[in-house]
Amino acid sequence: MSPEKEMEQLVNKKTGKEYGRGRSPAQDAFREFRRNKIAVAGVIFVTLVVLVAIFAPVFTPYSFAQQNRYSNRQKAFTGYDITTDFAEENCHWYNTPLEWGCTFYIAGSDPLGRDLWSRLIYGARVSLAVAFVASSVSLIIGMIYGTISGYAGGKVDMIMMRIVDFLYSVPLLPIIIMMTVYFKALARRGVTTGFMGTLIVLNRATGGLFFVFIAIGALNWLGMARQARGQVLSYKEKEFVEAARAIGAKDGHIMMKHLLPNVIGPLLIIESLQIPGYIFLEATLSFIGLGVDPPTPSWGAMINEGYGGIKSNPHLVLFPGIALALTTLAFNFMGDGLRDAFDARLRGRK
Amino acid sequence: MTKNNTLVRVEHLVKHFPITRGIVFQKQVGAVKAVDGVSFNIRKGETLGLVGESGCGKTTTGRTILQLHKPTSGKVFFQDIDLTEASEGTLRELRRNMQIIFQDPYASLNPRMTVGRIIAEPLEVHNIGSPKDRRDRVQELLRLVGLNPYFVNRYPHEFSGGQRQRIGVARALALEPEFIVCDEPISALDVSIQAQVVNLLEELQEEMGLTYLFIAHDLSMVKHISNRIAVMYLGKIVEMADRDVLFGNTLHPYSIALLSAVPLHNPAEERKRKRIILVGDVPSPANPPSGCRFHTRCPIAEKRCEMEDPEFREYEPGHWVACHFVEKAQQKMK
Amino acid sequence: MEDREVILDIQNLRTTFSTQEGLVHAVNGISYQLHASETLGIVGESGCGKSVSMLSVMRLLEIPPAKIMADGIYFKGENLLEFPDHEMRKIRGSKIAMIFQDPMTSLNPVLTIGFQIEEPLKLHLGMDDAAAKERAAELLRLVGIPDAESRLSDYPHQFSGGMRQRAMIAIALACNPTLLIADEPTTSLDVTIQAQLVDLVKKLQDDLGMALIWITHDLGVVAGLAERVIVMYAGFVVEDAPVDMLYEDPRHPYTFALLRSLPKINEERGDKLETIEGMPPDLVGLPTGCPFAPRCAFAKDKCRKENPVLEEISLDHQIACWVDVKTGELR
Amino acid sequence: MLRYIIRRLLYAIPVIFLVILATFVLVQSMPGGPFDTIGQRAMPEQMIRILERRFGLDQPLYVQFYRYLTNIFKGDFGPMFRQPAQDVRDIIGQTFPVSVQLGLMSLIVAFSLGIPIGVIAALNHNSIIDYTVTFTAVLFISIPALVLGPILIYVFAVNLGWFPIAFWGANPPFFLGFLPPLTKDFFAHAALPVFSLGTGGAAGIARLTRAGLLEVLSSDYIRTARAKGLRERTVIVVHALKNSLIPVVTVLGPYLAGVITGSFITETIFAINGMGRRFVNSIGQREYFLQTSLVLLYGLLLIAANLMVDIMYAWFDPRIRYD
Repeated sequence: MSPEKEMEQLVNKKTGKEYGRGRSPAQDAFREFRRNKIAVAGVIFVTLVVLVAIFAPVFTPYSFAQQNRYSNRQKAFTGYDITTDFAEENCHWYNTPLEWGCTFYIAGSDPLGRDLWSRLIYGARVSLAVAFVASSVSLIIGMIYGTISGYAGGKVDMIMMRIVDFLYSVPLLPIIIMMTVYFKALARRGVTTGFMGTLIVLNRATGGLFFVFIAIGALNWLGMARQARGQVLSYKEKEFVEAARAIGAKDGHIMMKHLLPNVIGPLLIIESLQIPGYIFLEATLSFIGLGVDPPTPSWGAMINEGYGGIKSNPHLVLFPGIALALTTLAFNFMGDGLRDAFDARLRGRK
Repeated sequence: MTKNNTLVRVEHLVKHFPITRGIVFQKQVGAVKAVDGVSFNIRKGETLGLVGESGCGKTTTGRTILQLHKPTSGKVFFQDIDLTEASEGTLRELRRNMQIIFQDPYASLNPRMTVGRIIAEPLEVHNIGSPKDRRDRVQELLRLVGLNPYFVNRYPHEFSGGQRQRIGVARALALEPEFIVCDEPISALDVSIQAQVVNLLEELQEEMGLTYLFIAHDLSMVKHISNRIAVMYLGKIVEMADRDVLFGNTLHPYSIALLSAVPLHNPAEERKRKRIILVGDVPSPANPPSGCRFHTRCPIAEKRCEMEDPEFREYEPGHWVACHFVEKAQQKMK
Repeated sequence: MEDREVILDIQNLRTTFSTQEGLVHAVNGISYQLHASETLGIVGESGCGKSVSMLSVMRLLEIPPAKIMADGIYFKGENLLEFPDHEMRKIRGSKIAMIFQDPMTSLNPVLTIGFQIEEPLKLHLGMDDAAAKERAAELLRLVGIPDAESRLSDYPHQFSGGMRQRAMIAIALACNPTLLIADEPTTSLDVTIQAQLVDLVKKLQDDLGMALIWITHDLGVVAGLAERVIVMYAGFVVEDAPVDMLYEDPRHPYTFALLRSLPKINEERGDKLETIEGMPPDLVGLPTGCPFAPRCAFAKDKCRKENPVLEEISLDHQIACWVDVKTGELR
Repeated sequence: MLRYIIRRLLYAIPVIFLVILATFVLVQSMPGGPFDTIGQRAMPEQMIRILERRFGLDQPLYVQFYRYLTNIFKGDFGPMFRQPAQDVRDIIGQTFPVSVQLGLMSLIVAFSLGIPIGVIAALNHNSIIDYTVTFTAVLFISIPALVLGPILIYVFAVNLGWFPIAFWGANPPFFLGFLPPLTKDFFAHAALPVFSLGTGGAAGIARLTRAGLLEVLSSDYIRTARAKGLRERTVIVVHALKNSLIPVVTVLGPYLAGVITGSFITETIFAINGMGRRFVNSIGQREYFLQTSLVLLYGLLLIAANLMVDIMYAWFDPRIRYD
């Protein structure tokens, strides 16, 4: 058969698909994903939030910590008798967005006269930082731990998994709360030297986020380690791994070329499904005062600040609440879409 | 059977998989005796067929020979080198000469690698040739196994089962091995495709002088492709002989029953012939019967079979069997 | 054969599935009749429509994505396709019973074997618990399971593959069906177990006098079992003949090639197997003309243009082909 | 099975011991002590010494720990420093039943809503009902109790005035130690918190049930059941449902843990006098014994919950064998 004729045969007449060039399972899955409109909407929303968070200064008229007042925006509130000062000017000292005459910006201001919109935008930074950093931390620790455990097998695997089992039967959230309290107490003491000191300095540099990362990471790598081990075990027994051993490939080669490429996809999807949980956890910690340090705005902390006055000023809770819910909703849709598209089992059934 | 034309020599090969149990600390409570003392030779250029029912240990035997499982005990000699004692490095070097083709055409190819990379991988691992050489070699191999070389950049899931099996063959051939373990290479394929793959394996053997250990449960295909056949039951070989001898003068009761269970493609003969229906199921290899392992299902078993494990002996030249009552089987079962 | 009553008459059955890739034409107009207590073998490779056609008869396909069309599927003279659901349920499991390929997954893992056998007894025969239990034990004994009474309370995972398939047979036989459809029941089992089951079904059929349709891809199994064999390819019946005729004198090129691709028991080593090159066609876009033409050694121009219909070429022997395999010329 | 339970309980002992030890050390090593201030002013050094001696805080840590451990077996969980009229046992006695009530009720809500909704969605696969359920489920999963709680309060308590705003109406005495008096007032107070804690779970369970049932419905044994001529309702209820709930049982463990330890937020928002709120309130304080004891209690609850899930698992799936 002449090469030209062979080439001609490579194009499927019906679909117009070129036979010569293959489409990988991942490419197939992405096509599937693109067809899922709601998941794509999730991705777009997340991307928007990311952009807004990165370019927060562009979108905000004030700094998140600046305390404004109606009559003189340049002058901070501190030292004023807030209530009387603004009662005289016939305006709430914090405004609802409906009272445009008094509004600093779209969303009004908080009890300390800080622009709520600016704080919401900067709050996105915290939630997204948690979403990406905490999930990376838990993914990396869990994946390394689980992969080693699964690949090593035998005694090593047994001991490593016993440790995970042990930690699973421990009420981690209360203990982590106590640990965060401990860190914060040390930080208040102004400890700056030694191991703890380094952590505390780092924490201050990140506006209190560092402890949040540690807490969330510590809570969540366990599940990831189990998942990673399970994935590695299922692939370790696959015949293509045996085939690689049969051609004389070394362990490192098998790990990098055969196990990780197959394992990392499912783990990324599992991790992406965890992100809403991390955002919740940060909000929870901030809500009980153990998250970011003031004045760094976090949606959880903002709900905490506002919920005492929910009767008169519900927007103080509502706005950060909606921001929180919308962002987690977008992450959920994205994660579900990824799972549906990449989970071969689900795909096969359609 | 002269020693110098023996390529693979297996001596008393044993592979037990431990069964562990426990919540906190696991302890071994038993073992699946997948392979339990198996000895045979494979001569250069021949095909040895290894048949048996599922769970009889035929697949484990193949993989343990290649040291993909570490044997519990016993020796495997390849070109007179003891593989069980060989160092990692030696073994890796020796793997160029012994390869394996797998049963499941779906699980045996990495779904995330293109066909080209799958076939080139053995060359990369052993650092053979420049990237250009490897690409040419991959094209050549694809042509050799009857696939269009333009398929190099496609992924396994874009191929049918038969085509995938050809890709697996091409990968095994990349290092130009002498010896290939064919681990049920056609069991998962459709009837009309099976013949294609079997023919391919035979042609390759003729062209390249390959030696095969052909593992299967389909007796008729094994008979077609093998020079000699070994029958396994519950981790042991019960009978081994040249194909025509084994089919013409079957000695072991299990082999007799197995042969009679294979349906013939001839209605008239199929209706006439006497069938031996074995009762019950194959016992669990974790808890094999005492004495002769076949005695629980054997139609001619006696007290002695329960007590005493029959020796695997050369009943007539080149015809090995493990049974106390070969003559009785001949009279009662045929 | 013709003096027996026709119990199943399938007329021009077509089944399609709508999928993302397009409309899959699984069964493309098959017709045949089955007589009382007859044993029919249906042979074909995976995807040839042999199972789908039987599931269509049982109306066990999910609609949509499946769509079943036929001029009629008559069971004892009544068109099953016109039955309302509740009437159809009365047929299933009592008049027509079915056993499936994979005994590992075909039994409910969380219900006892006893419960699963008793279910049709209570449903169709209105037995009470005690009677059903007694009959279930009897059925288990009938299919050759020792200690039947005590094994009733076992769960499927406590049974081996062969025993599970026996339990499936017990369920199918519970109401003395007129027709038993066995969908590759031995494919996933070992040969010695397969021999046990074929033997058992043959014996039960003799005793109970039911008709049997045995679906398989193994030409060997039906050789000793069936009276008549239907060969299917790409959703079409390509050959339909009494068993001896089919094996001695196959007239469709596909059957012809398939039988020759099998290793002969008395051949010499080194003989090449005859192969059928290529693969079965994609059921989404079936070619016009004969579906086997692209792989057929005898194919003529006419074969690629026109799809042959099933024709009787001699008494009881039907094929769907333009060519005479004996001469290699058009008939 | 019984041996398995006993072994698991024995295994729990070192876990609990280590948990108490870690918490005890952590709490005690925090900077500052329980008596640093009195009101806004610093406590005189001498007073601190006297108080510390009274509560045994001047002893070495291991002595204190030993005493705490032995006292636990006598039912004494240690003193409260700032509320000398009560000890930790009293606090637990007041708050524990309330938390259990909240947890159990939201669990019941989660399952009794989640399972039927999931089943309905699966049976109407790819219909408008299915899409609505799936979408609503994701929506509710995405709204944390932290947000849902205040919204519920604002809408139903503040604006509509249907329910009281806060203050759980469960007051002792309780029947059997934890059952509340079933008054109208109790349910009025309980409605919003239970709903806010239970809907997320209900949504998650609905999704799992739907996925599980869809998977089961396409399995071979369902085809077998249909081939027997069973009615569709029998097929679903007898053959499919139990199997499809196996994945739901699997998440029951983590979910229970979440309800037990995650009720901080709901209790705080609705001002419920439960363990979670008490724990959160004690964060700034140095109530060593209260904090350690609450963590201990959480640990025990977690172990009990996990064990219960294991037992249920074996009941749902006869293939599971513990030995």
